[in-house]
Amino acid sequence: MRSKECVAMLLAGGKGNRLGALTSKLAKPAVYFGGKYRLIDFTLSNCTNSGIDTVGVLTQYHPLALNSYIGVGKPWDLEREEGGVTILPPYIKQDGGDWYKGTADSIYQNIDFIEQYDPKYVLVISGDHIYKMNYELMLNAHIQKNAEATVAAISVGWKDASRFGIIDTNDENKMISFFEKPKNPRSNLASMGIYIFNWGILKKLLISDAKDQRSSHDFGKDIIPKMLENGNDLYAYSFEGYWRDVGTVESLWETHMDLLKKNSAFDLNERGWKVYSRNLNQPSQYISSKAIVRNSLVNEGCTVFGEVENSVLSYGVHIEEGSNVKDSVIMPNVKIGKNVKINRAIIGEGTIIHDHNVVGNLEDITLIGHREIVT
Amino acid sequence: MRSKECVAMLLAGGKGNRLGALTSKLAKPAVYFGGKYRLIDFTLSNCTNSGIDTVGVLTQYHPLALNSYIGVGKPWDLEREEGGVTILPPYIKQDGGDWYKGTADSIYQNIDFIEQYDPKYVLVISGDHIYKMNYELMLNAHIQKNAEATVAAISVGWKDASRFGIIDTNDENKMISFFEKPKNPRSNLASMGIYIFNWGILKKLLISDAKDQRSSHDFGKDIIPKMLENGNDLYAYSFEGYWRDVGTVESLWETHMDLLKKNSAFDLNERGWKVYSRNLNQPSQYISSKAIVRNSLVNEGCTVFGEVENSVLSYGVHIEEGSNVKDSVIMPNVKIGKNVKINRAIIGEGTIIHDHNVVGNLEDITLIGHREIVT
Amino acid sequence: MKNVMGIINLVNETDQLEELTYNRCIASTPFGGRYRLIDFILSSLVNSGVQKVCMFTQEKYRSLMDHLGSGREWDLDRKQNGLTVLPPLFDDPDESKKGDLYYFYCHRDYFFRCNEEYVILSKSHMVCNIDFKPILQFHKEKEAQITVLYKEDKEELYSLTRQIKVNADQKVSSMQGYHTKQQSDPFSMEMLLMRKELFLDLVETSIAKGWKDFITDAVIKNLDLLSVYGYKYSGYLGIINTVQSYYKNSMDLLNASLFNQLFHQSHSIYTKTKDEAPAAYKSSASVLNSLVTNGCIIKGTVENSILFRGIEVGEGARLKNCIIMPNSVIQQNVNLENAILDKHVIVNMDQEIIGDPKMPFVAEKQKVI
Amino acid sequence: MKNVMGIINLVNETDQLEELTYNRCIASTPFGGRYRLIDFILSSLVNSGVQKVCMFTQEKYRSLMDHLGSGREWDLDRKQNGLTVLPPLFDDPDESKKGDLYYFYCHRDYFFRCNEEYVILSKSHMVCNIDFKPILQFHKEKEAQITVLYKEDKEELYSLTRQIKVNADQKVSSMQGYHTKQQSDPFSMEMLLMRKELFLDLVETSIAKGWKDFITDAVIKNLDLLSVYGYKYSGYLGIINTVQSYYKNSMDLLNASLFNQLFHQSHSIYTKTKDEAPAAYKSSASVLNSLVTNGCIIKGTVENSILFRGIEVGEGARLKNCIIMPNSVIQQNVNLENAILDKHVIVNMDQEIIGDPKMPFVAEKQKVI
Repeated sequence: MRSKECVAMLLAGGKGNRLGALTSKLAKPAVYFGGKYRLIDFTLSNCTNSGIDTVGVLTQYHPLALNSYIGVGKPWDLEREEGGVTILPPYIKQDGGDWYKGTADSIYQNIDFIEQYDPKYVLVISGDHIYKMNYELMLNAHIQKNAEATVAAISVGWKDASRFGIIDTNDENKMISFFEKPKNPRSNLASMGIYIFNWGILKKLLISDAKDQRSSHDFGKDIIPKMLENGNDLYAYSFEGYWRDVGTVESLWETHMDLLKKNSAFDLNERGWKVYSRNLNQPSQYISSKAIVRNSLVNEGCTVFGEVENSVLSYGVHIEEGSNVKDSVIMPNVKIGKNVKINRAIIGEGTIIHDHNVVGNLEDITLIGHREIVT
Repeated sequence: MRSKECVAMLLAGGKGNRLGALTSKLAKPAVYFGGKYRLIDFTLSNCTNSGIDTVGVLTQYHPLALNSYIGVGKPWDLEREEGGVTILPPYIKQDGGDWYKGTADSIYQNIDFIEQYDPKYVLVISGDHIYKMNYELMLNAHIQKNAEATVAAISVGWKDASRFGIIDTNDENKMISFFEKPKNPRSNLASMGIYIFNWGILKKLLISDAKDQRSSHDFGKDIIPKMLENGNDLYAYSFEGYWRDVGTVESLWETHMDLLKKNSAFDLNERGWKVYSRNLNQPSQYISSKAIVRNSLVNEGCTVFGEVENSVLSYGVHIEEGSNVKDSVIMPNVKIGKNVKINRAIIGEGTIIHDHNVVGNLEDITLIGHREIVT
Repeated sequence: MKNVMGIINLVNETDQLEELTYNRCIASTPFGGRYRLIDFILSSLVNSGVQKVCMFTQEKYRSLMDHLGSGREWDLDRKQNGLTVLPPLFDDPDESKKGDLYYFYCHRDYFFRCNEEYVILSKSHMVCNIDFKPILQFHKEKEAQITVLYKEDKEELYSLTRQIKVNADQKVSSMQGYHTKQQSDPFSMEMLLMRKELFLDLVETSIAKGWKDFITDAVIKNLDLLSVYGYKYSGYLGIINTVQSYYKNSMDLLNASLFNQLFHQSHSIYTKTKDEAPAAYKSSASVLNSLVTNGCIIKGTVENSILFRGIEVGEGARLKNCIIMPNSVIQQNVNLENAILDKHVIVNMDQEIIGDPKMPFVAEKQKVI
Repeated sequence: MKNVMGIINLVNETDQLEELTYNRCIASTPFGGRYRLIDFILSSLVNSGVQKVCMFTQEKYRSLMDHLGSGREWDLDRKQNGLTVLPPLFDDPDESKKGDLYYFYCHRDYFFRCNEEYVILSKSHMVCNIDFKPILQFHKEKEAQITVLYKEDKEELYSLTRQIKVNADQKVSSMQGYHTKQQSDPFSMEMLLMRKELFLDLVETSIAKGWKDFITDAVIKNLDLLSVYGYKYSGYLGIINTVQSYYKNSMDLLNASLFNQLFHQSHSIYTKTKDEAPAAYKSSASVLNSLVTNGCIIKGTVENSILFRGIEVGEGARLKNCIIMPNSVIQQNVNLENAILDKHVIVNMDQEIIGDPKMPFVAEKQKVI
């Protein structure tokens, strides 16, 4: 086995409780996004586009769809003879089994996996963020600063700052303090949950953290604060592009609406930065002579007889005559009957909405789960 | 998703305690066999050669090597657009996670996986047996008998019968009784742990078994006896080829020695029944002008300067001058120094044996684990 | 269908597709928004349960090879069975004049190594989504030696077909040469089911007689000696071997019911997939009665048209009755009617091209207008 | 090495391999028990970190395509980068007489689309396991325009090579045509590193001058104008372009230290793998100083020989100084010395063939003796 400079560990085990019905039997990174993708596509494509070819994916919550989806990583060009994608579920050892107790614990339990590649650096990323980031540039900054850990950070609005891990740095981007969800944030520089560690140091920390009964075994809550305490050299890496954590129904909807904005900050058609996903065999979309489709993203396999405005349609969506879909996100294989009105809603995979229904209102985002039938 | 007539569920979660050091950090189905293979290759190749293209592999004990090895099943021609191989680890659901508590429980927890394919039949097999069997013929017998379950069975010596699940049948192969490891066996027809069930019936049984607090959730101990009790139509399917359960160090060694017998009952070179495995990039084996190799199987990547007799060498084994390896099984990348004598031994992967050592005796089979150094 | 193998014969396919096939064979001609013609027969075979397919190629097959790759998309990338391409074995181009029989004959070793009992012989220019299982059933019931698929169609086809006469007992009494179809006579779909043994026998004896073409010679000249039955196919069928038939059959897909017959059956048509974003309809877009594929960015007006993947339609541009192949660019205020643009064509701003509705304007690959 | 792409040029390779290349190109000639010649340069490039390789093919490349498949075994089956085969773009065989420069020229569009800064140009007949990283380093340090790899070898090579003269400051002062090497002069490995821009420049200007061959014309005729440096390679090298050199270099592999130099480095040589059981040495087998590959079943005596995969050696058979390619069968009591058998050859019982040690007996593919 050739050694790898940097191995990525992708955290994909989260339950995603705040996505409600969308994640009742589905891992959050497998949630559909943007008419064609699943959330994890963005992070995996970042790896590919950054030249990172060894990715461990840590799963434990309802992983069936996610595991089948990822396979050996072919769609993301991550099917490699050495390295590539490896799914890492919790497992039983000689002395019994443990579920992953936290983000840090999941890496701790897979030290053997990482050691196979004898890497200098480990990149820790999450499978539920929407962004395009060249991790190679971050790694270069990490190396140049001679850092022991580097945390990617983005400026957020001051009013939102207390929802994030907030980083305070000196002029050279060196971290002075880090507070998880502070009531009175000292800065508006938020951690994006993307870390590069020197593997030698991280390994030691993980082993000692695993023994620490009081630890919650979390990178943000435990590992980073311990490193600051120990006087390790931590740096922030400022990121200035589009980045969203789609952890709630509202943010999932808003991020979709961002895609539809004129001159959207997030371009799915960017040449040189493809977002890869598993392709399905669906025919071209059929837009009938009575349909109106405006300011929308529509995937293959859709048949549209009604009106679609400012919305995103995943594959296999069927919309009959007289219906109107506005400001909404429609997931795969949803069937919408005649004279249905849908407004500001997210409709889960395979749901059927019969004729004359009205879904959604102007106040909130309405969520209908997977495989429901609205009669 | 097209429906599949028959889905195979391959049990690969066992600890294999009786293989000692070989399985201290390795799932039993991943143990090396026959100089080139891992145990699971034989069962996976059986699936391919029987035309079964959908296989769920149930893992939970130290699965890293096994999962990486299986990948998406390319080496076994099981990388398919629909179906193919899927690794099924235990996982966390909305209400928490459960490890697999028994063979039946592992299938129960993956009912969703099976339901995707809407199969008529489910084939249950194990990943640690050495045999060649056309499951299609067994399925044909199952269908022809109009059975609800069929159990593959083989005649064993009467003295061994009490180590197996013993089946008593009538003239038409219908099962009358089944006793797990009986003290006084009624017949010498042993269950091979290979089952075909009608999925509809099995599903109901699994659901009720899961609720049964007293059940050990095992096919042999619980499901088959319950079916007999319920009056279901169970049939035995007689198998007459070579079959070995390599559960102990002794049986692992003996099965290797069987391969070396003149007119061996188990032919690895059989045209029309290839045993597939993941191939490694190793050069041809180099046999020096001082070497003697007789009645042995040798894999690519070996370099032999000493004597090898009646032994099996896996890839990358190096044997120096003056050494003698007899009646032994040498696993990958073992390095054997000069003037070493090895007799009736199994040497684990990556172990190094320095000059002048003597390993093994005429009484027992000597086992040296993986990555040891014998100085 | 495990004992049936598919043979796709691309040798001497009747080709009047003109500009569209200057640099490719019929089999690799783009069709229906995201497919190539080969996808239809290949998917039909796979969906019917055929696990082994061989393909006889003749010329201009480089883009076809690119498209097929390892056969993975059709689930034919296998160690056992799968897709095998059998190119001409001879170097002398004169030998190719000997016809498809000679191609088959040169590769007879390949067939000897196959265990399948039956073969389905077909060409690539039939657009359809067929289940062959009932045809095998029919073949066995009739105890036929050869079963030929045929179709009756009242509409004008604009394509070249082979007329066929089928008796009341479904026996084939005559088959003709290729002609432009005018009447509502039944015509052959050029798909034949027979035992592999008979196929090889016919190849060998026909070669010995100096014959060239499997259907024209080996089948038609032996029609009296063989029991040849006709199986009437009633699903969607497009026959593509002239520019006019290409255009008409493409436009037919804009009829939702025909579109559904072809694509929204229980079995999909497989093709090579690309990584393209969902189609983006901008606020100025107006799209009516059209097929649109991923990677398109539409700002203009599109009517009765088929857009392959990655097409840009600029603001103020108008497309009507057009077929635009992958990665072409229609700039602002272009007006295009009754046109077929091959791949990578660029139509500069303000251009206007109006083709004839019967004989559309065709732009070759990579043309800049 | 992300900014370096590999170009493997199979056009007009000097080929005196006779029977061994009647139906294949040099690049796909089996070598070393389980490889084909192409594997060595391809693995060297990949192991050096090159992620994009293109290959110019000329003729007899069908078996090469089978071998390479999607490039998966070399980890070159990629969406981004990976392996691209660039076949001749012209149909007129006369145009191929224009030389490799014309092949490069026809595909210049391909290079324009590549972002890499450097190219490594090579052929396929060099057996080696090279790390190109230090060569790029050398190229930059010398501020060379072109770096040519060369080697000095005291032994007789039996192959055709191009002599090269390198000054004390490592500048190349002359390069000759192909000759059988007799003396210990340094010779070119026909591997060149340069900026892609310079490569394309040389192609374009040389075509304009009516030149044909990249090295003979574009490099050698410009030797005064360009700063060409020589990098001396000291690892294992086999040059295979005559039957004699094929035989000698094969036999050299039976020297354990040369074998280890080529194969047991930190980097593997990749090849297409097959599903064969481990080699079976039966109780009557006697094997000395030989390379043996999986799938072999040995009952006889094998000495100083190379057995590719799937060879059967019957009881009482004796092989000495032989090279036996895949799936050949040596029946009982055959006596074979100094012979090369191509794939699928069968030698019937009791036959005896003794070739000349300098000019071995060669049996063509599928021959029955």
